[in-house]
Order: sequence, then structure tokens, then C-alpha cells
Amino acid sequence: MPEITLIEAIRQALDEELARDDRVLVIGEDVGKRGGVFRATQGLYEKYGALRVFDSPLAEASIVGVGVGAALYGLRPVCEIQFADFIYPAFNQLISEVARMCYRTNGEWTVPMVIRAPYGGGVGGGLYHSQSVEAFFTHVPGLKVVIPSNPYDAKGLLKSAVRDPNPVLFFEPKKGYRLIRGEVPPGDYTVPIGPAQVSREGHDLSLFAYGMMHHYALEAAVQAAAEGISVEVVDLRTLLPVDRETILASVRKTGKALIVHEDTLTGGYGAEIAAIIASEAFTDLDAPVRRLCGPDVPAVPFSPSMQEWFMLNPERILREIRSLAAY
Amino acid sequence: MPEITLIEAIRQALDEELARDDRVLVIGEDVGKRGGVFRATQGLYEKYGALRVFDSPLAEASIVGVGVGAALYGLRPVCEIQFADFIYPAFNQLISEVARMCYRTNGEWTVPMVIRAPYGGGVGGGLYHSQSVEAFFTHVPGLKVVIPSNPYDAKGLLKSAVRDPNPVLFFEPKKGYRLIRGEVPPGDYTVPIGPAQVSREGHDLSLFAYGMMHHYALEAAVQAAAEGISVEVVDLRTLLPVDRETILASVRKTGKALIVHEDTLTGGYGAEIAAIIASEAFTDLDAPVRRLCGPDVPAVPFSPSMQEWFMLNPERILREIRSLAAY
Amino acid sequence: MEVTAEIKREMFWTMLLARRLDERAWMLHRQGKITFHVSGIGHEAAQVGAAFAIRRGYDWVVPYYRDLALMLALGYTPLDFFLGLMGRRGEPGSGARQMPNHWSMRSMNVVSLSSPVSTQTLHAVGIAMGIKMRKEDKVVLTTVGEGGTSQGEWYEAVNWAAIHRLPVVFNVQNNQYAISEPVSLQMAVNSVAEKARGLGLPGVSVDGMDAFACLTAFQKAVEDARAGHGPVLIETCVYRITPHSSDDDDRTYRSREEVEAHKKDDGLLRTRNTLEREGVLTPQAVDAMEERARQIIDEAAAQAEATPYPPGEEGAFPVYAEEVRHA
Amino acid sequence: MEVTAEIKREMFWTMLLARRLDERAWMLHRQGKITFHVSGIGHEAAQVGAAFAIRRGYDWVVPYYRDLALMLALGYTPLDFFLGLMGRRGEPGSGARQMPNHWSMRSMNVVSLSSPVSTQTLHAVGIAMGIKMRKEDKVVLTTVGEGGTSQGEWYEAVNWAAIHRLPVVFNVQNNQYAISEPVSLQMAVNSVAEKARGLGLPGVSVDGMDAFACLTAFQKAVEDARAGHGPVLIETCVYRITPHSSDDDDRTYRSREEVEAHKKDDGLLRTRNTLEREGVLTPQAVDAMEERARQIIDEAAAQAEATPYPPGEEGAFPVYAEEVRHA
Ligand SMILES: Cc1ncc(C[n+]2csc(CCOP(=O)(O)OP(=O)(O)O)c2C)c(N)n1
Ligand SMILES: Cc1ncc(C[n+]2csc(CCOP(=O)(O)OP(=O)(O)O)c2C)c(N)n1
Ligand SMILES: [Mg+2]
Ligand SMILES: [Mg+2]
Repeated sequence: MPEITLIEAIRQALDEELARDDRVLVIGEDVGKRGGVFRATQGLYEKYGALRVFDSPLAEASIVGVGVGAALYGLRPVCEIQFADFIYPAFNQLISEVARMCYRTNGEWTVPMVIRAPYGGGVGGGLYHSQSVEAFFTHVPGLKVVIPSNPYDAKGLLKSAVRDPNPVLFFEPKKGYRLIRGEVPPGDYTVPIGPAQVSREGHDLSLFAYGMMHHYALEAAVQAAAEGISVEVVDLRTLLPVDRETILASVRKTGKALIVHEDTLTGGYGAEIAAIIASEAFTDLDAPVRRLCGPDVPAVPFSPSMQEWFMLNPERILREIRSLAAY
Repeated sequence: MPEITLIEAIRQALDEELARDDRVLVIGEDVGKRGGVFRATQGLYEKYGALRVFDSPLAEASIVGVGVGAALYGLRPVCEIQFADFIYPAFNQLISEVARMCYRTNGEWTVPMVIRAPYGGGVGGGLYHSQSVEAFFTHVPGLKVVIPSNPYDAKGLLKSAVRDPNPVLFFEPKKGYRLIRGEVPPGDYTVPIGPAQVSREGHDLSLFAYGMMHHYALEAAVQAAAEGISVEVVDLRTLLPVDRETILASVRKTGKALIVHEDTLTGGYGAEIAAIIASEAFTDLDAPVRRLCGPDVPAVPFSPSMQEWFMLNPERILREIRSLAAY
Repeated sequence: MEVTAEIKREMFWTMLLARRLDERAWMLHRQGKITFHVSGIGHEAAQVGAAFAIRRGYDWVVPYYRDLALMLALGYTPLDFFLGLMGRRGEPGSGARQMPNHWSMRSMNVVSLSSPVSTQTLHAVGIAMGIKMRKEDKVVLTTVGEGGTSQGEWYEAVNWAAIHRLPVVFNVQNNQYAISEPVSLQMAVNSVAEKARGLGLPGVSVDGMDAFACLTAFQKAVEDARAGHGPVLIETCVYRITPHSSDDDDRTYRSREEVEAHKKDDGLLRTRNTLEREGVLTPQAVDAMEERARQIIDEAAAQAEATPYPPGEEGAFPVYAEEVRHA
Repeated sequence: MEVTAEIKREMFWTMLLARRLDERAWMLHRQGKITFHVSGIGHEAAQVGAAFAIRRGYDWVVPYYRDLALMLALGYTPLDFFLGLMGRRGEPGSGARQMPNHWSMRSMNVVSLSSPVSTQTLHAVGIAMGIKMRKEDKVVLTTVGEGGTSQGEWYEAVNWAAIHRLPVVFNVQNNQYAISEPVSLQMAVNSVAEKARGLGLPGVSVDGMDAFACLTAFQKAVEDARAGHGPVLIETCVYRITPHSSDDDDRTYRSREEVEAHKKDDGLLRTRNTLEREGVLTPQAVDAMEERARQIIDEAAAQAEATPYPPGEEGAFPVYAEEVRHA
């Protein structure tokens, strides 16, 4: 099987979905001739034309709001927000409209649509090109939230998202766009939205992560193994709905839970996972549930020194693993 | 001391702060002649004039964004969002600007401002006049988030908010506006932002709540006492920064924690409290941390029957208390 | 298109039915049988002018909460209306999840409405994108209040439609107030039509008390849009004869004289006079219509009152499309 | 106000310095010494025209990221610029937390900038509210790109200022592109000035390659705003001679011929020719300026390179005003 990058997997998924279903269209800033600032839509404008690979005005509320209209009409819009940091102008549309159209109409209308956005730090992007925004949306019933960590999942999950009858927020760890390579079969396949994946089995503790942090978690787990600590790593992949079964099964097995995310700690996604474990696996726990997350500052600072201070890495995860294993 | 309503306490705080400091101004929809749709600003337009009690265009991004500018200039804006449900158009300003002005300028600029909004359900307001929105903001470093439950705190905390050098989101449980009465001294006093309050001592379990749910929690605690269950009730009051000390001290004493909020469960504020307790009070816990929250649907439905289904009440809290106490 | 006597009578009948329904709603509110009403009195002539200009059931409609007359013209029934007011089982738009006047009628291409103003305008544009992609000759009619035009999302929608010459007729029902705020606090120009011109589309202001002037204006706009000449904005100058809603007290911000003066020039009266003068209606025919309206309304109200609330647990779904039971 | 020879030379010097600094930034990027640059080449004449029209240090400035020449005119130094580019300790606007070109200079009433486009326009309006409240005769100059005018927040800001006749000069630097998207995908009108007129304020388009035409236009606007006649919008028609940023490749969306043609009519060249023709500058004087610029730039770049990064842990503050250490 060919090895491709994360961004190429995404591009392939878009290309194949555009080819498969003429209701699919891509809407976003610079997605046309420019092929997207990260090249996720490269070549698609030439292939499918300006109406199906649509350069929007510089207005995110519009990208999502027009997407809603298109979905109501019967199309399958895939909206691109250029950086996750710029999703906030669309927040009203996402919360007030996208998330609750189905509920508020008792199912008379639904808005099958995908909102894609590159997220995350470690790329020298400073406060406004590094943000992790998932926690704002994992609190919102009616949305699905997906974060792939590798090319295989990215392609398969994005295809599932396009075909899902519900709105799906699809956040892509942009630091991994060209860094992360993996085997991806050419042609059609899907990865279901919902199930998390145990990406490494272990029995001393369970480590839950997603996106770039999942890679660091795996690295740390390998090093921990060398020290005799057996870490089970779970790639959450779908953040909403939460895959409680996989999470709880793992904790019941290992008795210890470490949740790792790049987003800031307080009120982050990890809080929900910790709360679920604390409530549902109480009697199985041999140690407190730990969270290793970004520091509670507004976002990643620009200067390389402060960026490094902010970001997690395998070494810091390993330290936390050691500490928890020793509890 | 005179007994006044929650809304009157808020009106008094605004009135007194406008009188005390000529940098204070109120900005919002219908806050002028109309005196606010809930009458929080009644009489203030007549007293302080159209520039200091300012009827904004129907545009929440503007209300907050113009507030930021006014704060940068040196004023102390108190922005009113007519219903918390309508805060989303201002989300970009709140997250990208308000929360991080201080951090991103290394303190060169700060935005001392208050954003007030009535929130919560049980008022027949349906999906868009009933929302609890606090969890979107308790995840945001740089903001302070305050929710008073009674007139005394409301007046004292609002005054603290106006005088705080940081941006403060001030959410008011609108169901209690006229329902909740309490003693409030005339004239100036403040209640500090930060500390939670143990509103009822107990030793069998700790119940954490805020806003309207705090009242229901107290009611339930009284009934529980009659059954021989001693419930310690904590009114969180300031949601961000989190008062970890008060929370943990209570759990260490009782060994059991129940978190109650009206907002939906998944990713709600209760998740953070549960996560903190699970991590910091692990060895003190005699039972799983429980959350009793709104159901995971987009918001409160309109029909009285479904509204009742959605909303918590003292009876449901009491049932949860019994169950946890029996663990 | 010729406006036959029959069409004129039908227009008058729709206006009359809307008015009497609306008055009944106010009465039900006074009787404590409903908790909330938002009224369209004063807007009927303009709405009927719009409704009769489109191909109903073929073209798309994205309405706002004052559009009772428009909705009746589209086949919405008095029973539907009362079920909505009372939040009863079988309310067609939302299964009683939404507040009254939050219409949705898929069979007639009428899209669901939320409460935050102006979000729907972007949906209209998205639908028009679909129409353009599919090379249909349909038109989208969307409505909003003049206060709503202060929202950024409204501007973005009109701008997008103008850029891509989409078949949208933007109707702004300028009733001179947004709750308490007069137009002069929403815009610096004399009419919303001027705003349209600044965005590159035709802007037309029409006397909204004149149903037939409105009809003509909308017919022209619809024709142009259908022919591919791009969007048009029509401002219908109406007057909100009632308070903003049953929660409002308009005596705080406008004089009784002002309101009374407008009542005398009301669209329903004017249409009646015109049609009687033209010989299209006789006083007897009007009396008969009044009688018919009363009967229909009595029956519908009684039927709605006899309908139970939905079971509360129905509030639990459909959060996701998979949970839809009644679509 | 007379434009003396000295002023003209100073304007030219500022443009020249900005250009050479900018070119050096591109060189540093090619050398791998910096990771990111966003360029103002092609905008200098217009920016200098604006800068010299206000009372610097007295009036307020709310800039955007291309405003290097404007900032230099306000006292921002080449060292400041390099510290920002390199993320070094002591970077004045943000302590190296922000990406390059995210200026802030409180001593000169220059407000901090974020990355999401157009949010700042509302801040300018809020500052003007303060000016009006305090009855000062100050003016606010705020800038944005033409793409930024597609954002709802921009519209809301201009609308608010127009309604209340606030002393704001809105400068839109129309460089014909928003990254890859031409103006025709942002608006249906031929100039941003037309949009202004639709909102009820004067809109002026001026040749942004002509520094003195810009100066005149801004002087008039500033005078009007200062005199209380309300806001003015000035569109400076410039051209972005470089790619959008160092991350961009503009060959995907515009021809080399187009770019070369604009280089020949560049504002720096034109000003030089004009001033030489007028006898205000000699070729020798220009050479001397070039030499001085080179020296200043060499020194500043070397000094910045010799400056360390801030300690990473400084990223921990100041999230709240209480934590400010360097203000
Ligand atoms: C985003 C948002 N903010 C505030 C409100 C509260 N609100 C409901 S209607 C209204 C006034 C609307 O005025 P206008 O658009 O002129 O329509 P009208 O009611 O006059 O027909 C306001 C402020 C809202 N619904 N949505
Ligand atoms: C809200 C938001 N969306 C997207 C971006 C990404 N982005 C940065 S600059 C830019 C184009 C800006 O174009 P324009 O306003 O014309 O200014 P110019 O760069 O041409 O000076 C875009 C899309 C952003 N910064 N903010
Ligand atoms: Mg109105
Ligand atoms: Mg541009």
C-alpha cells in the first residue's frame, strides 16, 4: 500500500467524494485556484469547477451559514475554515443553527454537512494560528466532532463525515499534515464515526489522546515499555459522541487513566473523559485520573521558547506515565 | 435590611456603579428608554443620559467589540446581552479579543469590562431563550465567569465585576429575577470574585451548584436532612477561576460529591469539577463523583411538558442525594 | 401577471384571517391560556403582497417570526398556529419544541426559523446556491426586520448573493422599531434600500400598507431573480401596531398618538376600502368573511386546546438524524 | 496644512525605510533566520499618507498587519520590527507572544492587533465612543484589507460609527487580493467607497500609489471627523506586490505580467520621481538615505539576532491583569 501524508489523505477523500456524489461541494477561502492554504483542495477546482469548489468571501459565518442553506436544499457541503482559530465568527451559525436544526424541527429538516479546520500548535503560528477548539463543540449535542491522527483514519473518517446525515466538525492536526505519513489504500473505504481505537495494548495504565498528541503518546508508550511500563494507548478519534465503552473497558483493565491533550486544561475535553471515568469506573481505579494538557493561557505564544514551553511532547508524557505508573 | 429581588439587586448595582465612577457605561439593546427587557436598567437612562446608558444597534458582536474599544480607551463598559442565547455573534470578540488582550500584549493593554446576560430555562422560552452558556467560557483563560444565585451576591459580585481589571462574564439566572428575594443592604459593598460559598454545612456528601440550581439544591438538602442525610451545599458563584480549595475541602470532609447544573451534561462545567475532585481528592472519595445535569439535547424545548422533562428540580436532586448517600 | 378579482379577494381573505388569528392570540394571552405571543398586526398587507408574488410550493421561503400572513398564504393552518401557541402535540414545525411563530413547513419549501435574528438570511443564500448549481428557475424569498439588518450575518448574506447574482429576494419588513429602538438607532441611512445599493443590488422601498403595490414590487423582483438577473432587496415600510410581543410594554418608548395614527392607515382597512371601491368586495362579502374567519378560528382554537401536550420524554430526541421518528 | 519639503522628505524616508526593512525580512526568511513574514510592499505610500494626516501620539490608531510604514511613522523602530520577526525578548508589543506585525504601542495610542481580520474595526468605534463621551477632539484611524470588509464585524463597526457620527477614519487598503481571491469575489460593487455610501457615510477612493494624494484625502477626512462631522471611509487603491506572506505562492493565482506591471508603477518609485522633479530630493540625497537605511537595518537586525528568546516560562503570564509584570 502506498504511504501518503495526512494532508494528501484528506485531499484524496475530498476528491473521491466530489467524484462519487454530485451533491458534494467544497466551500471556503482560497480553496479554488489556490487549492487551499494547506493544499487540501489542490487540483479540485480544475477538476470540478468553480461552483463545486467554491471560493467564498472572507467571512466564516457565511461559509457555515451558506453551507446550512445548501444542506437544507439537498447538497452535501464540506466547509473549510482556513484555521480553526477563525471558526468563532461562525459560532452562532454552528450552535444556533447547525447543531439544532434536526432537533428543533423534530427531524423535518437536517443539515448533513462537514466543517473542516486545521488546528493545533507547534507550528510557529502564535496565538491565532495554533488553537485547539474542540472543547467548544464537544459540549454541543447535535454535533459530531472528529479528530483523525493518521492518514488512514483521516481519509476514512472524512468520507464517513461527508456521508453522515448529521453535521460533523472535522479538525485536522495541522502540524501532522506533512509530518505524518501512513499506508492508505487507493480508492474507497470508510472508517466509522464513533468508535475510538486501541492503538497499542497494555495493562499498567490507559492513555487517552487524539490528533498530534496521539503520536506523542505512542512514542512515550514505546519508551515506557523499555522501562517495563505497559501502556495501553487509545486514539479517541471521535470526540463526540464519546465512545464510553472503549474508554471504560480500557480503564477497567488497567485501573489507571491518563488523558492527554494539547488544548488547555480547564474545561477542556479531558475533563469530560475524566468525569466519565471517575463516575463509571470508580471501583476499578487504582489511582487518581490524571490529565496532562496545555497550560491555562489563552493560546500558544509565538516565540520558539514559549511555544516549546506550551507544547506537550513525548518526554513530558513519559514523565507523567512514570509518575502515574508508580502511584 | 430590605428584601429585594434579584433583578432589583442588579439594577441597584448598576445604578450605584454608574454614580460612583463616570467611566462606567452600560451598552446593550433596549437598555435605554425601555430600561432593558427584564428591567435591569430601568430609570438609568433618565438618570445618566443616552451616552452612558447606550442603546446599541441589534448586533452583539458590536456590543462586545465596541465595549473592548471603550475599555481600551479607559472606560468601564458593562455590556448587556439581552439573552445569553444571543451571545454567540459576539463569540469571536469574546474569545479572540476580550479574553486575550492582556496576555497578547504582555499587559500593555487590558480590557476591564463586564458582559452581563440572563441565562437559564424553566421560563417557557424554548430553545433560544433558555440556554445555559457558561461552559463555553469557563474553558477560556483570561475570562472570569460569575453566576450569582441570590440578591446579596448579585449586587456585591456585580460591583466587584465592574471594578475588576479583567473582563468578567456575569450570567444571571433569569428564572430567579423576580422569584428570588433576599436581604440586601442599601449602599456600597462588594462580594469578592473567586471564593465559592458553603451555604449549608453537612457531612454526608457535598453538593456543588450555582444559579437557580443552587436554590433547588438547598431545598433538596433541607428535605434530605429530614431523612437524616446531612448535605453540605456549596454555591460555586465564581466559576472561573475555579475555587479548588473550597471544593476540595468540602469533598475531603464528606467523601462524596454531587455536582448539579442545569446546562447539559457532556462537556458541561460539572465535568471540570468532577475531574478536579477525581484527581485531587481521590483518596478521600467514598463514592463515585456524580453529576446531575440537563439532558444532552440542544436546549430546553418550549412545550411545558418537555420543558419539565428537561429541567431539574428539588425532587430530582433529592433522589440523587438519596442514591449517593446510600452508596 | 394579471391580478384578478379572485386573487384580490384571496389576498384580502388571507390578511383578514391573519389579523383575526393574531387578535385571538392576544386574547388567549390575556386569558392566561398562552404564555407568549409575537404579533404580525400591521405587517399583513406587505406579507401577502410577497406571498402572492412567488410560486408557492415551488419557490423557497425563509421567513421570520412576524410572518403569520405569509405563512397562511403558504398553507399554514389556524390549527397549526394554535398548536404552536399552546405547545401542543402535533405542532407541525417542531413538534412543540420551538416557541410560537418559529415556522417550518418542508412540504412547501419553508425552512425552519431560529430566534437569533438574521441567521436565516444566510440559509436563503445557501439555498440559492443550490438552485444555481442545479440550474433550476426557483427563487428564494427571505424576510427579516429592519433591526435584523444591523447584524453582520445579514450583511454577509446580501453581499454573497450580490457577488454571485443569486436568485434571492430579500424582504426587510421595516416596522420602525426593534423592540424599543427606532430605526434611527439602527442605521444612518433613510431606508434599507440604500444599504442594498451600496452592496451592488437593486434596493426598492415600498409602502407596506398597500398590498397591491407590494405585490407588484415583489412580482418584478421575483421575475428578475428568476431570470438570472440576481438578487433584489425590497423594504416594505410597515408599522408594528402592537407591542413587540406579549412580554413588551411599548408605552415606555412611544406615544399612544403615534400608534393610533398608524392604526388609521392600517393595511387591512386600506385594502378593504380599495376593494370595496373597485367593486371587488361588498360589505356583505366582508361580513361573510369575518364570520367564516371566526368559525375557523373558534374551531381551531378549541381543537388545539383539546390536544394534549406531547409526552415530556419526547424532548429527548431527535438530537441526531438517526433518532428522527416523525419525519 | 502645508506640505513642506521637509515633510515630503520625511514621508519619502519613512516609505524607503519600510521598503528596505520589508525586503530584509524576505531575505532573512530565505536565509532561514525567520519563519514567517507578511509584507507591506506596495502599501507604503498610502500608509504614509494616512500617518502624516493625523496627530501622531494624540489621535488613536487601530492598525492591521500590513501597516509597517504606518507604524514606522508612529515611532515603531527597525529593532522593534526585527524583535517581532524573530520572536526575541523585549519585543515591545507582546513580549514575543504574537506573530510578527501584530503591533501594539500604547505610548502612541496604537492598539494591539489580533489575527482574525476586522475584529479591530469595532475597537476603533469603541475608542471613538470614549472620545465622544469625553468631548475630546481626537480621531481614530483604523485600517483593514478589502477582503476584511466581507466580515460582518466590519460592517457592524462602520454602521455603528455612521449612526452616531463618531470620529473614525476607516481606511481600507484595497490591494486587489485577499490571499488568492480577487476583489470580484469579495464584493459586487466597484469600490469599497460605494459600500460606505450605502451606510450613510462619505466614501472616498484614492490612488494609493500617490502618497500626496493620500495625504490630502486623509487630511480632509481627519479634519471632518475632528470637527464632529462623523466618520469617513477612505479606500486606498494599492497593490500587493509580494505573495500574501512567506507561506504563500502567488503564482498559482496571478500572472507574473500582472505583478511586474504593478511594480513599475510602485508608490516608492513614483514618490521619488515626483520629489526629484520638484527638486525636493536629489539622487545624491536618495543615495544617502539608502545608505542610512542600510546601516540602521544592519544594526537593528544584528542586535535582534543577538537578543535571546524570552525564557519559555514567561509564556505563563499575564493571563489576568493581576499577573502583569512588564506594563
Ligand atoms: C441575535 C439576537 N439578539 C437579540 C434578540 C432579541 N430580539 C428579538 S426580536 C428583537 C428586535 C427585532 O427587531 P426587528 O429586526 O426590527 O424585527 P421586528 O421585531 O421589529 O419585526 C430583538 C432585539 C434576538 N432575537 N436575536
Ligand atoms: C477571520 C479570518 N479568517 C481568515 C483569515 C486568514 N487570512 C489571513 S489574511 C487573509 C486575507 C486578507 O485579505 P485582505 O483583507 O484583502 O487583506 P490583505 O492581506 O490583502 O492586505 C486571510 C483569509 C484571518 N486572518 N481571519
Ligand atoms: Mg422592526
Ligand atoms: Mg487585500
